[in-house]
Amino acid sequence: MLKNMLPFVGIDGKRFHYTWVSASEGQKWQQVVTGFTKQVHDLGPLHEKKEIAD
Amino acid sequence: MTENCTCNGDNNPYLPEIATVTRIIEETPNIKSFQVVFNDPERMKNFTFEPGQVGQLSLFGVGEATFVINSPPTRMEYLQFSVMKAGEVTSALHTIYEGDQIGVRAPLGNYFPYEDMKGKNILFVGGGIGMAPLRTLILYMLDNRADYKDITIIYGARTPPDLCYKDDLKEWEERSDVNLILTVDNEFPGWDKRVGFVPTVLKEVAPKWFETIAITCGPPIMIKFVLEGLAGLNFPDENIITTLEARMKCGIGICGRCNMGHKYICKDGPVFTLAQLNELPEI
Amino acid sequence: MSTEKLKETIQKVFPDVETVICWQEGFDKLHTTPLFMTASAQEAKVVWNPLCVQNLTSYLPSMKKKVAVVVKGCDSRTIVQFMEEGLIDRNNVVIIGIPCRGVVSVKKVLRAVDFQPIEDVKCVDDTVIVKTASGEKTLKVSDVWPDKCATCQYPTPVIYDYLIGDAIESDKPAESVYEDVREFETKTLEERKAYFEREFGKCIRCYACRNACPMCVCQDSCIAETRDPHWITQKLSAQEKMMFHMIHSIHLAGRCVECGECERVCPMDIPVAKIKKKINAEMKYLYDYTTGANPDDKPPMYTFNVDEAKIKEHKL
Amino acid sequence: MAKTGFLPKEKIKDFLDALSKDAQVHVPVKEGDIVAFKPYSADAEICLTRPANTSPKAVIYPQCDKLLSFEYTKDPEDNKKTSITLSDKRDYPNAVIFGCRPCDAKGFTIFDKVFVTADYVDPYYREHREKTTIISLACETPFAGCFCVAVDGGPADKVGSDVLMTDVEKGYYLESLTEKGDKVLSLPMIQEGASYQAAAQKIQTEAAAKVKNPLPKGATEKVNPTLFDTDEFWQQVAAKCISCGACTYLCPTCYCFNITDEAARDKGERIRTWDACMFQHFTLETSGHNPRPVKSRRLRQRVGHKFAYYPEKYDGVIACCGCGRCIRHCPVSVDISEIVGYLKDPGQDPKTWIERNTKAAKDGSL
Repeated sequence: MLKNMLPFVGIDGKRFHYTWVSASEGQKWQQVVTGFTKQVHDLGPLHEKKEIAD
Repeated sequence: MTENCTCNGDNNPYLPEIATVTRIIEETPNIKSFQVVFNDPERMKNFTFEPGQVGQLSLFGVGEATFVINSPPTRMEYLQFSVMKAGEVTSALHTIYEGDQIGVRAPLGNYFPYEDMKGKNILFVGGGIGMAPLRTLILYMLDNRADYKDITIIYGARTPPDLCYKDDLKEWEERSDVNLILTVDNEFPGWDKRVGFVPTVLKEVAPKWFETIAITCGPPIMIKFVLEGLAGLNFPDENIITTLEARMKCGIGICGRCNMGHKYICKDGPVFTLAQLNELPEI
Repeated sequence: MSTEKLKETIQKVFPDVETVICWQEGFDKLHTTPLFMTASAQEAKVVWNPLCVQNLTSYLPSMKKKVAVVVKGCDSRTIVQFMEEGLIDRNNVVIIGIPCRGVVSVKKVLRAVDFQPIEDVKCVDDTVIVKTASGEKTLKVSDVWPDKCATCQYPTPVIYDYLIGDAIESDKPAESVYEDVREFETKTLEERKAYFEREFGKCIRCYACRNACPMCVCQDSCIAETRDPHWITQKLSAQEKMMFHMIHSIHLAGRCVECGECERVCPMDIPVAKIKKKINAEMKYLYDYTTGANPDDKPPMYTFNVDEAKIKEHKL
Repeated sequence: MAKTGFLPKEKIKDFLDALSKDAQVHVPVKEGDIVAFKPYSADAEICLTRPANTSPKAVIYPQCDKLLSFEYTKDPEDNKKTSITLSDKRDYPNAVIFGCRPCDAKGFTIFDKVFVTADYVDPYYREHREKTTIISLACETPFAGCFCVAVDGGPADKVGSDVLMTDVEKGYYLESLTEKGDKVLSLPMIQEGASYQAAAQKIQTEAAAKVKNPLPKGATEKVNPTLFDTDEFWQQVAAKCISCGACTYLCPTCYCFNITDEAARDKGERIRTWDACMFQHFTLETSGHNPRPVKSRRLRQRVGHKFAYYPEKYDGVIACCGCGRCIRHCPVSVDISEIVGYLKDPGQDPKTWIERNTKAAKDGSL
């Protein structure tokens, strides 16, 4: 439901990732996290930088 | 204004004064007293306040909360605030160390009418953390002991470890000119003094109402029965004084939370006589 | 005509309940306002016409005694949803249902008369005659009704103890309900993002949409205001406002009965219901579930079973 | 004699451009069906034909205002010691409110008593207030819910405005009421106004006659204390209220606020934001006790503050300017003028309220 709703309000679907990693799959866990972080970095900030003074 | 505050010059009632916590006393498992000193020695020197006035302590990033200044104006080496762990700000306050810095906005609100208490007997009835506002006035009176006739203090808490200001209590017990009556709600190993709720102890002690001012602070349920008890001992309403509590934010009588009718607890209070309270509409 | 029938029914119901929640004329001819009728003497004030826009069922969860409530079709779905979620005790509520051919949107009527002060409004079967300083104007209800009426599937209440007049069928195609959602999805990502940021940027956070929503029963401990650390700050940036509306929408997943109150009450006229309609469209697609349709349904978010009966899950 | 002037309608754009040179001008802008005060820009569609949905309160008393910013800095040697630097540095631009209504302008005079001429002066509000010029437009006809005449106001009330404009067909007749007003009237495009004075006067008096006073005949000055303290009364009138903040946030005379710290790691701000006495958390105490737990007590505070407490504290001044926004935009059309009508009706006696709904009221179901 969330996967379809986020694009509706203008948030790119690639910013949301939902997967199943069991406790034993340490390697996959590391892969998923680094992969997703890189993916989000490429997309850049969603809003202008949320500094405090805004 | 202290050097680490770039201010617009005009005095700003919302701007706290930075102070350093010099000492933290563990009064009870959930109550700590904080002794603070303003960073600006100038400000500390000419800071004046009256017993019963309150201050707002700021933990920047968490928020602000109101506490009575419970060290007397006659002992100005530090300002002391007792804080019971309850909500966001108080819990955060309980995690800071000596030497940390907090913001203080003081003095705020009105104070005990100690002028027209002179020459009268004084009856203090306190419960748990309610002892904080009373302690200010007691110490002030002890520093001007001659002005007042006999002083009776009835102070109770759930269990002996819950009694605040243990060293003060010891001192007051030894003094001949103070009649201290301590009580705890029910039996406790090693406790040899009275047992019973404060309102019941008040009835047993049955102080005379003549020429006596009664000051009571404590949990609402206790105050309810204490007021009934005092009425039973036919204390006139104008001789019964209490301090009120409410949710407070601005502390200067604008933000609309703590008003009872057109009176604001943070500015026109927190000290009220029962006579005044009877005139005001419910909050 | 039907107002008289409604008054008769209220008389019949009265001895059995303390209060009857219905409508009365509001502060001007265009507005009605809820009436908590406690004595049959107030019966004269009762009205029923296309101006009766409020969803009166939103008061039910906080009512402690037995009450009667007058409901239109869309309002009655709220009662069914309450029953599904156990928010009301069914035998503590007497439901007086009224078949409804559509109500008016006050905003659209005002727009039609260019926002001039209203002098008089008369409702004549399915038209509304609005009198302002520059004369009278006859508006067809179907030209000024809120969007929910344009695709209304439930003109007759889905549940009632008494029905005023006879039931009427919906003449609107079922798939038209989520047409505006599909049409909005044809826009590009940036367009949609700009749209929501502009519209929700006007929000003044008065929480009228949350407090008017019948399904929002946890207003006093709403996550938007009572969590430590704060979920959303008090600052007024578009992100904080958007975050609140997302919290509100997601908490209505599989619960929103599309009564349109959130959009009707917004003082800044923000299309607040758009996100909720999208979620409802998803609920329909994923779980084939329509909110407030049948009391024995279980809302999808209420139940968790490993393999959902109605989801076409790809077998791993 | 107050300075007067005339502004032809086609000159409004350059009038606003001239004002925008050294101030931020806020005008009622129409977006969709909503008219709200927004900073003036050439393409903004200005709408003066009806009162704005929101009041111009946010220009002088912003919904979210930074009180101070703070920063923790770690002491390089001993990392347990941190020092705090505070700053309440602020520099507000000059501002002009153009096209608000006399009731909006009057609202600010009610704020002044609380924020400026009070024991504690609020420097933030005062700086905004001093730097703002208010140009209000007299009303020609009342709108739904308007009852300014019932609270010592009127469609052409001059209180609180620096310049009062009256629409006289081809342009606006301007009356300057303060020095700030004189400064505005000294702008080049303002022409001689004396000849329009009569026409403007006629329009103003006609408008005043049109506004209906909803209070009953012989309404008492003060609210009826016994009725005010009857819980059943408030339960009855607050039954339909949904306790949201729409009425308070749109109200030109509501000023209650909240102070919160918003911080990220070691930097943050203490901000003041609007708050509403109608919200349940407004008086919720940490112990869980809430002196105003139910909406009837909260509505009593809202009406009481405006029509009893504030007048008692500021010798009779009513903290309501009768703009009608809280009536027009209330989701369930709670009508404050109707409630005050009951409270100030000499004939009203509390017993009828108690009998009429004793049954329903007793169990607190309202």
